[in-house]
Amino acid sequence: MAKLRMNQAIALALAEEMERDDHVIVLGEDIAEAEGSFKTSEGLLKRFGPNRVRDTPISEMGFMGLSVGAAATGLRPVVEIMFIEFLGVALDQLATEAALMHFLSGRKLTVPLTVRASVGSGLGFGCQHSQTLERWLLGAPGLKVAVASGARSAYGLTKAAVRDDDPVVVLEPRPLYGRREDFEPGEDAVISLGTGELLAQGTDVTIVALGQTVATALAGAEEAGWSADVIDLRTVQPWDRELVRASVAKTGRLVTVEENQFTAGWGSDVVSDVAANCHGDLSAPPLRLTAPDVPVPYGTALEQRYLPSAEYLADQVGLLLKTGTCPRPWWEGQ
Amino acid sequence: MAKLRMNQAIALALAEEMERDDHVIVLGEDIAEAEGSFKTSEGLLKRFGPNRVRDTPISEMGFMGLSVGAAATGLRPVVEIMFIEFLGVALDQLATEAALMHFLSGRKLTVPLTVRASVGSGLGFGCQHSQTLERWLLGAPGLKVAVASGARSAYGLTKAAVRDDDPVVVLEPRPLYGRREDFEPGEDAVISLGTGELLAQGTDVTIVALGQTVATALAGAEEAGWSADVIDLRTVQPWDRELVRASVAKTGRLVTVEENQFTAGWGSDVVSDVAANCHGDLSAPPLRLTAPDVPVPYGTALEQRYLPSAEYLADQVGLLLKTGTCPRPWWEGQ
Amino acid sequence: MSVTAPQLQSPRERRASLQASRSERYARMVEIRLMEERVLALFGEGLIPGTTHTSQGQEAVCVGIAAATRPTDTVACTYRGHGMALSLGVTREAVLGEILGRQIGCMGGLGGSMHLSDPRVGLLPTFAIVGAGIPIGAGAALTAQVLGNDDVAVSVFGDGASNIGAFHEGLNLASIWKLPVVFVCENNQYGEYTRIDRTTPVADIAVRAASYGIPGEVVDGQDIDAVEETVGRVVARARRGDGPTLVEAKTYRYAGHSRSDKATYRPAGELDQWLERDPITLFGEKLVAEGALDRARLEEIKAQAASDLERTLEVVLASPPPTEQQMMAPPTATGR
Amino acid sequence: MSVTAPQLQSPRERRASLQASRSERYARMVEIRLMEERVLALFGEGLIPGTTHTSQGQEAVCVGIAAATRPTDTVACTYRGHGMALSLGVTREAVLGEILGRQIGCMGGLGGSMHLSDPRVGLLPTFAIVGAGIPIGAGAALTAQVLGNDDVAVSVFGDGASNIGAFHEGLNLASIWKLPVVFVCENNQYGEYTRIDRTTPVADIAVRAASYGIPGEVVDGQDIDAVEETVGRVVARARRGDGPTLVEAKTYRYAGHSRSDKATYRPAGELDQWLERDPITLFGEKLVAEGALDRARLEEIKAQAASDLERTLEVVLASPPPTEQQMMAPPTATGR
Ligand SMILES: Cc1ncc(C[n+]2csc(CCOP(=O)(O)OP(=O)(O)O)c2C)c(N)n1
Ligand SMILES: Cc1ncc(C[n+]2csc(CCOP(=O)(O)OP(=O)(O)O)c2C)c(N)n1
Ligand SMILES: [Mg+2]
Ligand SMILES: [Mg+2]
Repeated sequence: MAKLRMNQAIALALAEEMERDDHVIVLGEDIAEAEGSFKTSEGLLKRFGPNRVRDTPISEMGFMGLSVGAAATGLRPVVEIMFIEFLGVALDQLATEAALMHFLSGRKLTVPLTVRASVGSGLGFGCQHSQTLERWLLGAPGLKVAVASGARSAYGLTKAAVRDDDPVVVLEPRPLYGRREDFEPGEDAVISLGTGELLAQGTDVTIVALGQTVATALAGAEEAGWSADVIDLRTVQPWDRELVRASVAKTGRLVTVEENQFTAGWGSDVVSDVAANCHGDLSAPPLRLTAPDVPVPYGTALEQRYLPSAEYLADQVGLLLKTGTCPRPWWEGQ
Repeated sequence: MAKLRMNQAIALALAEEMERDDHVIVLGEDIAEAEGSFKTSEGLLKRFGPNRVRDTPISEMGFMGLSVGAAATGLRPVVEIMFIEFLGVALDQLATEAALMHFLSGRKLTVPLTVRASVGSGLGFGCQHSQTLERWLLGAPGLKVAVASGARSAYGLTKAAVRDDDPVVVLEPRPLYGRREDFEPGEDAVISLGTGELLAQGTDVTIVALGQTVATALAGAEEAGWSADVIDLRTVQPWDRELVRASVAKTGRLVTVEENQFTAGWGSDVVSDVAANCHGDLSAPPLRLTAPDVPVPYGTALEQRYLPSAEYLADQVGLLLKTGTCPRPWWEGQ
Repeated sequence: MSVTAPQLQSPRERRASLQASRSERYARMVEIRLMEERVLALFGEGLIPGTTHTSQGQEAVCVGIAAATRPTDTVACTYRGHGMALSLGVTREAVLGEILGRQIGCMGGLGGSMHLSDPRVGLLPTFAIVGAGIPIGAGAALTAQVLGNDDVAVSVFGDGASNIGAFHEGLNLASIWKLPVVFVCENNQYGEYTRIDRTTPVADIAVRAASYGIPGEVVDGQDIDAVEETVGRVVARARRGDGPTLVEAKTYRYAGHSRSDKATYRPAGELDQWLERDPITLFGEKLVAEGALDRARLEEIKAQAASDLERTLEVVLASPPPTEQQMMAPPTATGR
Repeated sequence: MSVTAPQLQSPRERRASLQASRSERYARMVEIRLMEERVLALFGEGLIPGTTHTSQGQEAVCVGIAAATRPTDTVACTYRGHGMALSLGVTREAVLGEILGRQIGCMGGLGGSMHLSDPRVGLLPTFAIVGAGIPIGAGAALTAQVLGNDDVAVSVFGDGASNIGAFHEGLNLASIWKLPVVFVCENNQYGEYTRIDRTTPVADIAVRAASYGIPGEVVDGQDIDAVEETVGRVVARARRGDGPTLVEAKTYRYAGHSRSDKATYRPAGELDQWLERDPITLFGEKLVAEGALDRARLEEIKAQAASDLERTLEVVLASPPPTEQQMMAPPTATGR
């Protein structure tokens, strides 16, 4: 067992995969000498040298493109995008080139590319450095998207991503980098991409969470007067439809807890699948708990108001159970 | 009344708005001398001159950025992105800069920017020139997204976009450029952004369509043994929740017809809203009709198989009504 | 006679006084220096959320640009923009208030350290995405060109930003359209923790101007007069309709990249070398040599700036953080 | 004795024969010319979906590059890639079949005219997004560098692409890492319907190499020997580990930008001027002058190419379009 911070778990996963396969390289801004803005590549330069661990210029389109080309010709690059927003200058290379290259090569080339990016709010970085933005990637055929919810899943997802023969994006919620979790590293900790995890079992409601909101969901469910299946989706593309449907078939109720704004969050896709496939099972309407449709505010106090909290979750689910209808979100009470 | 092709309707709307307000400029690749790859700026250079009608280099990030800056300082630029996929090299300027600039200026600056882009399949352009990709923009606070379904709505949405004080993206389905529609141009044809339109009325089901699929929905509903409210959503962000909910309250059933792939299409958000807000009204599960989760194929024959057709719509809705459950999509029968 | 009482001045007045008076420029540089040092201290005390990027050592560049332009000109600059905002005339309360996330801040405390702005003195919201402001600044020049007025725009960015696509596209567009824009690269030798020579294969970023058929100039960024002269000259060129210029100001940031960065990646002695050419000291000595000010006056200015800063901080700390209602205001101008 | 029976050759063999024999290069140029003309005709007949971009007039560039590289090298090129694919050795059936959307095409007819590829001869799927292939090609060079072999990569793109951000970032990265990559700009004077000088403020794109501290060379793109010599020399330089080069090949596309474009935007007489330096005629004359081939042989080669093309077309037209099942295969390698 190891008690690691999430950034240490990521660095460990990268080191192990680099050790295991010398085609794995890592690159990004300030990831080599400085060991990453969030210290997620600690020790890698020293251990694997500058040929495989490279600091890049501020050229996301360029080094993402290089990585796509390297992946298609034999390497397994791991690219760091420091904040997910910076994908806005590199999206073409990921969503249009990397995602489609296997298909476009007549299925002859593979693109074993891993893209890591920090995401999320809670540290007070302001509206352009606090989003999760998985929505930019959802629906892109050819692309997989995973989201870590702590050291253990970050470790398991990172290793799975590096080993996967397709482009995989692993999103890392920033506030979790410094948080420790006890877990057993090693082969058994590798997570099968596309599978969610049932973290708590209950009878009243299925709560589906992702990334940072997994802790919110667990905390909200803990003290409540109801009991819940709590699912860490782990991979948001493709996502574990079977696990969610099976749980809803049992509980009859679905709640998603999302860090993103309300409109068109990943939870809409989950709700829409469940609405179509579990219609007869649903004893209450599906409920999405999200942030409001405004930019992420600066400052950690308002940010906490902005994000769905464990208390809010407990209250909203309580209302759902009591009334059998969706309670209005807090901002509509205004 | 005028019987115009959609590209003519767009050129007319632009010309009228340029006439009305000399702060309106248009720019993009080959839009001036060549009058647009799809002839959507016919006559503009001749009429308004090279100061206001500008051919750009192949620099989407650059000219989108210029337009954001111009919009923030007093102009009303209309930018053409020839194929929506090219936004992949310019997304930062639209989704992160333009969308947030009003907010970031302490609400002092406005960004009256219009971005026009051609979208969609049906002309055989292959997988990187055939997507709709509105999903890249959904959920971005500060951004409005409209989709034309023919000459009339293209005209009305384009004029509304140019007049709007916020960044608005107007998506234009390519196969419709050459199609004629009779309508009355002028002030009354301007569409209020955010409002959908009820194009047909019925009792059995609410069909929500967007862009190209509006014609599919109308055609599918015409000969069927059931009757439908057919809604052209027109603006997909923000979308007309009231109109859709009211219709579903009446019909008890919801079907979305989407050109995009299945996962995380705009219809998921519509379904999710309806599932939450019309739970008691729904006499059948909501159904999404989309393309499958694979890249758009080359060639018009397979493309027709790929897209939801009017016949498919008629059949699927028929099954929904008959069985009270969601029929499986055609590709799951395989 | 006190130097000024800037807290009573409007942004436009602050700008005008800076443009009119060399001693005011000196005072502004001091104001920036003290504010930045205080910002770092406040960050250490936990009073600043997230991150903050300070510009000690680079004061001559921003004050020089402000002196060489007018408030109807537009400036696009970066997250390292506290100094630029103060230079252009934004009040200390608006700047420090925003950094501290208070309602008195220029965007009500909802934006933060990376997002300062004031349209009244031409400052676009400072850009947190590297390179984004380069074409956006040029867009303001497009407005001037289309409307036929003689305003210009200045796009300010770092050395690291010269490796991003938006730089290339922005300069090329400005050149072919002969836009009235000046591109100022603040080459402070580092992009985050990485020395410029590890990411950029040319010694002078100014040589990249040749790719766009425009003039490129290198200027001593520690000499405010040189910055003002160079920027003023190429701004005048742009105003005349003769097109854009790329100016590279060689400078140095004394502090780390952001928040608590101690900048241990810098070679020993490098900071000391730059400190020998401190822009405030250089300018102060020059003013004394010219007989414009005496040493006592320099000290007075510093004392005044220090006490002004204390007063500003008091005012700012008395201002509340933004409310939930302010956060919930729609992000669109139309409210939809 | 027939020239070759290329339909029987594998892509590797087609590549080897081209590299070994000057007359085979001539034959390949003729093959490309005839194929492109036929493609335009087929487009006119409605047999080609969507759009197609042909390269008549530019044959010396692609054949020259193929001659100067080896099949383990990687080539990233554009939607205007039919000629490059044929040059590198991809079979006529695979190329024409893909353009016509048939199962015999190199990606089974699901990709189309803009997306040709064959990893066996180093051709990455050709790029439909302007500039995208520039850094991706450099990525193949990164692979060679990391693995320590001496393969090189060639990124081929148009004049218009030199104004996009990916060009800037790709060349800069290649320079600082000294990657074994050669950037070849096919300057055919137009980006779509717009002359290069209206979008690009420098007469030679090659001068942009200076921004990245790498050599830039201009070569006559109508002279295959010049192309082969120049590309060969800088490929050798890259193979030695001496880093990237930017090569600008001045050339011309005889046809319009795509599909039915009649190129009426070109000044009268321009096409005729370029036709006077037709790369196939020039090379043919040279081979005759050298005594390598006689005129009759040139005609034989053309006749052979024409009949080969007819046979290819028959084979391709007999191949069905892809099936629904083929379309539905998962786009991922892992099937998830
Ligand atoms: C597109 C993008 N990539 C990366 C970053 C993270 N980042 C913020 S500042 C910075 C360094 C910028 O260096 P430079 O341009 O020299 O400006 P300086 O900070 O030195 O003023 C980086 C990499 C960003 N904000 N945007
Ligand atoms: C990012 C992007 N913008 C625009 C286009 C549309 N487009 C396709 S080809 C082309 C012209 C390219 O010109 P050039 O680079 O000179 O290559 P050429 O076609 O002349 O070979 C354009 C604008 C595109 N495919 N990708
Ligand atoms: Mg710097
Ligand atoms: Mg060209």
